[in-house]
Amino acid sequence: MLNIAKIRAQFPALHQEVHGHPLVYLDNGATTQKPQAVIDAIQQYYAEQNSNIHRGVHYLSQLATDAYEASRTCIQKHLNAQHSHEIIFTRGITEAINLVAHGFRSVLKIGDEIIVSTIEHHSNIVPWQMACDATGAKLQIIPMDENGALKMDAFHALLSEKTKLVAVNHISNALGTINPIKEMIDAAHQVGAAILIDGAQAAPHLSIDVQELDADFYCISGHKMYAPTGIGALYGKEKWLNKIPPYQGGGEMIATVSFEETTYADLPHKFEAGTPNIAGGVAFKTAIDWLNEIGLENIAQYESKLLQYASERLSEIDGFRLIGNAPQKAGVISFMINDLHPYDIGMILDKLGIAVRTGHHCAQPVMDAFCIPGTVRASLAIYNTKDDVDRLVEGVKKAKSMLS
Amino acid sequence: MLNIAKIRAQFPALHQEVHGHPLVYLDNGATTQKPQAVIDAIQQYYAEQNSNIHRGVHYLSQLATDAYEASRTCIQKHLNAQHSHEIIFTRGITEAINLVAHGFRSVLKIGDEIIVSTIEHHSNIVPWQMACDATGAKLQIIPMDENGALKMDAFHALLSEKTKLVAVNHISNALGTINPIKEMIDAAHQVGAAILIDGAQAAPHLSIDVQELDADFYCISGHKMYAPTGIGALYGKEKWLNKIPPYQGGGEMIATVSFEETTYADLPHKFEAGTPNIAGGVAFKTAIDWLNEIGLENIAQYESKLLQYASERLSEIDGFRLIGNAPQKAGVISFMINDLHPYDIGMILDKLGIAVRTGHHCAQPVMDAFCIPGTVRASLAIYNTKDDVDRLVEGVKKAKSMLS
Amino acid sequence: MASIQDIQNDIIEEFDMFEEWMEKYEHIIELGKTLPLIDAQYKKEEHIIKGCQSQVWLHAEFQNGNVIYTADSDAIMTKGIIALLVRTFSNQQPSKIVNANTDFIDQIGLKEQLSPTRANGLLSMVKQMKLYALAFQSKNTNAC
Amino acid sequence: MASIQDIQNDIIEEFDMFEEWMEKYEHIIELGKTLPLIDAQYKKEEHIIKGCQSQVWLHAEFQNGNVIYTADSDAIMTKGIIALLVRTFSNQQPSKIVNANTDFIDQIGLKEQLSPTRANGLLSMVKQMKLYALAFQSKNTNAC
Ligand SMILES: Cc1ncc(COP(=O)(O)O)c(C=O)c1O
Ligand SMILES: Cc1ncc(COP(=O)(O)O)c(C=O)c1O
Repeated sequence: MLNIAKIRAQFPALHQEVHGHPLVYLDNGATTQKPQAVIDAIQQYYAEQNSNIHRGVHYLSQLATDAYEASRTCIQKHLNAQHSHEIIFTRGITEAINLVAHGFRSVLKIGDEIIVSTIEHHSNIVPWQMACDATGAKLQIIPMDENGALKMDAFHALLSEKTKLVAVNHISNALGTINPIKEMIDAAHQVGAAILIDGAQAAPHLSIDVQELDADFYCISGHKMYAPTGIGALYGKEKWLNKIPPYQGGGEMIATVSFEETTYADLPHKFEAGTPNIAGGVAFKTAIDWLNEIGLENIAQYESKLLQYASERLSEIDGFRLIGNAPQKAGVISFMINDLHPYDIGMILDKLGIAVRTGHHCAQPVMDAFCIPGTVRASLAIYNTKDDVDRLVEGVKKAKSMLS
Repeated sequence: MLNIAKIRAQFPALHQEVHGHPLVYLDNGATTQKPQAVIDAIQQYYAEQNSNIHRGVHYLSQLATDAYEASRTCIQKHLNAQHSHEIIFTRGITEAINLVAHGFRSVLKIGDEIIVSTIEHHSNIVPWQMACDATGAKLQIIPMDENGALKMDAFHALLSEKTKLVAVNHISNALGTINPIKEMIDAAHQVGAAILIDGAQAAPHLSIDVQELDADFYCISGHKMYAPTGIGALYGKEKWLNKIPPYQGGGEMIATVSFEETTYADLPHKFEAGTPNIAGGVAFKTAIDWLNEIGLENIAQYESKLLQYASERLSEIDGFRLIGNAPQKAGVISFMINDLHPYDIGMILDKLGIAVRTGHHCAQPVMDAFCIPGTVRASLAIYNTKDDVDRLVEGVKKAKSMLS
Repeated sequence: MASIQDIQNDIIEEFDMFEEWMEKYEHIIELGKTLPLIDAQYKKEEHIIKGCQSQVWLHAEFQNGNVIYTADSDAIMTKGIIALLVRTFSNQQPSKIVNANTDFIDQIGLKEQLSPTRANGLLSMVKQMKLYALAFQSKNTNAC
Repeated sequence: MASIQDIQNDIIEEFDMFEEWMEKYEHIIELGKTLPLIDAQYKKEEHIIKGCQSQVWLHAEFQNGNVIYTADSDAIMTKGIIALLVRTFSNQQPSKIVNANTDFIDQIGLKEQLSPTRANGLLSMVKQMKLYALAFQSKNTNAC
């Protein structure tokens, strides 16, 4: 049994008052709070190790490089990638997807197709639209059913030898739907297509094995998994990372530069131009170690019980309308109360010290499909409690009575 | 008069031993150490403000957004930009230049020319090579003289109506040369070309006024100016930022998304897809406030005296060969000792607790031009002292005697 | 017609009665409900001001030297604030509107509603109101 | 010929005499100076192993069932370490080389020289030495 009180105690940001109420933080899908260990790791990096990495021969440079590279190895192990050079540090998922989408411009031709789903985050739509615009490839969309689950028949029907890449999230941030990615990966490979999984909402909750999944690309954002902002990672199979061209040009990513010819460095450096977010990278390892100490199995179990409790309690409210009710769900409850505008509800919850996200959650096509302006979204992390849920339920009731 | 001891005391990383010697940190051109105020700002951000920015209606989200945007305004004022939306947050200079180089692909045609100089950092060469490769434009190179100063006659001769953009650093990281950028900006504008200034090595030492300079783009890296790693900024004139297409696709940078059509958000958001390095952005302001409290004039004055002292003391050493001796110089002493390999010298200095950078400093064309494998580079910051210089001189003498 | 300043002072006084945010919000919500809606014909794409969270429609007309605004929003809180803005700006002379400030929103304790980072479209709406006033003003000046 | 292990033990013993890093470094530097240089004909582009800071040239030949390495570097410290590596690996059977480790570098206190993040080309050189050995080994096997 997890000791949630003890876990909670490690998060300084949770112990503050907002508008005179103790904070209830239920906006974890947007970003999680950070345990003291992660904050300390950043502070320690700057107090004892700070230096520019690689290429330096001096002690601090070596320390910083070793710490940064240890984080890469830690992520490799965490995702069970085969090689540490298959892990590319990025600012987050958005950059990771852009890196791949940019690289695929050299693969795509007119008539080729890229498949995404209706329930993607804008980060997993717009880069592909841009790549299609640049190459003449076509974007195909997997529809969802009324529960917010992907229509798998339609997906299989879309696949063909024209399909060059499938891009889909592991868990939808707007609805909480867990997609059957193993089935999707295998199906994509059947037609010879590559597949990219957006793991933004999965990595904080589930344990991931990229070799078992056989994913070609898998992306994670540190800030959604208790690590600092501004750091994330792209896992890519070696063969793909070798195949696609570099993304940004600059220091670190080259082997030699002359004005006649520039040759690119080996993986992972080929994709890591310029000075990275070193402190963020170093503390990313601290966050993953912290997660693993608690155990993703334990986290998944605890959060799923809490999700169920929250769903039950919220359903008591008259007019409660769950948006997204797929059979496989995690981490997120998106809802409407009658036709009250989510913004209005969010404003009132805020005054009660309850932080939720309202709006389209960067997934406008989902909202369009449901014909709603947005939802109120409560998203869970390991430090949330039944008490948080109770405060949310009370708050929503209050908001409803004020607004109706 | 600056109280350097008091300034030094604010940097925890400077107060440690390396290989049994008190650290002498002279690798500031690569990255600077951080004052406690900056470290505290990060810690405070995570303890009190952390949340995803923009779009959120709740209190923490508002706090974080306000802090992040306050930093943008602070950078705007610091560079004297006309509008705060002319400041785009990036990971650093490398990303800033890539953003512009990517955008210029939509401007460049076969036969167009981009001008860079021989003394650029790879970050200001490779992105332009990539843009030229993609568009058929041609890269033209401003040569340098034997002191490492740009040949201005040659520059003027290269300019023509074919020139679409000039990209040049304000101060060379390999040689310390201060380029006559005002003259270069005016000349570029004469032929209707845009001009980008790489301010990596200038921003920590000089005060910059982009309106007075009339630069079209000016780039800075936080980590080289006492701010965290993983955050930098691109200044771009509104008209240029409106003209070039967005770089990365994702959340934040769009106004509306549908599968039929996506419309992009206004500046600065158009160029800021995804969750940024929020903590880094927030603490960037702290660093700039800290710099301004000391005063860039004071810094420039102090460092220039120290540079002179270092040049004089190092010249005492038999076989000392200064690489880069332009009339206008700042911050950096690059040198060789006879034909000793810089790597060997760096290794021995490291054992003596002295951190310098050795190698080509990501400016291989400069090394090729001087026919050397690299240099030993000591680069100064406001916390360096005569004592640091004395330790360096002793160390170099020791290295020389061991290696000769 | 009372001046913009007078109306704003009235509003500040009105809100002074409320001690709790909840009373203020309830009042705003009431105001939102009573906002004379924008004419259906104007509630379309070209009159929309997009915030990320709530949308605002705004229409302006020039009558007898004054600007008449009508507006709407899909969120009731936003609508309430709009009601206050319409109350102070509508039926005033363009030059007065152009030069007026909106500090009263701050003073009644709803500052965050007009924050540039609050994605409710209100700040853009105020900007748009002033742009209309400016347009009518220059039209007017030209006519003289 | 002594075994790789024996030679490495000798080297460890040799370095045990030095207490200070400075003495060790001086010894490495001496070794660097005495390294039998690579034949000028092999010191060209195709034999280069690029580190960012120092470069290494490596040549390998197969003679009487053993691999003979010659090498060079533009940095003397790197050259000194190369001298040690050549001393342990040269004139040994391919299979022995393929399976040998380089822990002795660590044990003589120069671990950082073989760190994957130290851009001196040494780690790539060790890899290359083993690849040559592997190549000769399979050639050899095929011949049998
Ligand atoms: C499913 C999903 N994909 C992508 C992203 C974008 O991640 P980031 O903003 O860290 O780049 C998010 C974050 O909101 C997300 O939830
Ligand atoms: C002149 C110059 N330009 C560009 C860069 C690259 O900056 P960053 O690594 O922060 O992207 C540097 C840093 O070394 C530099 O000195």
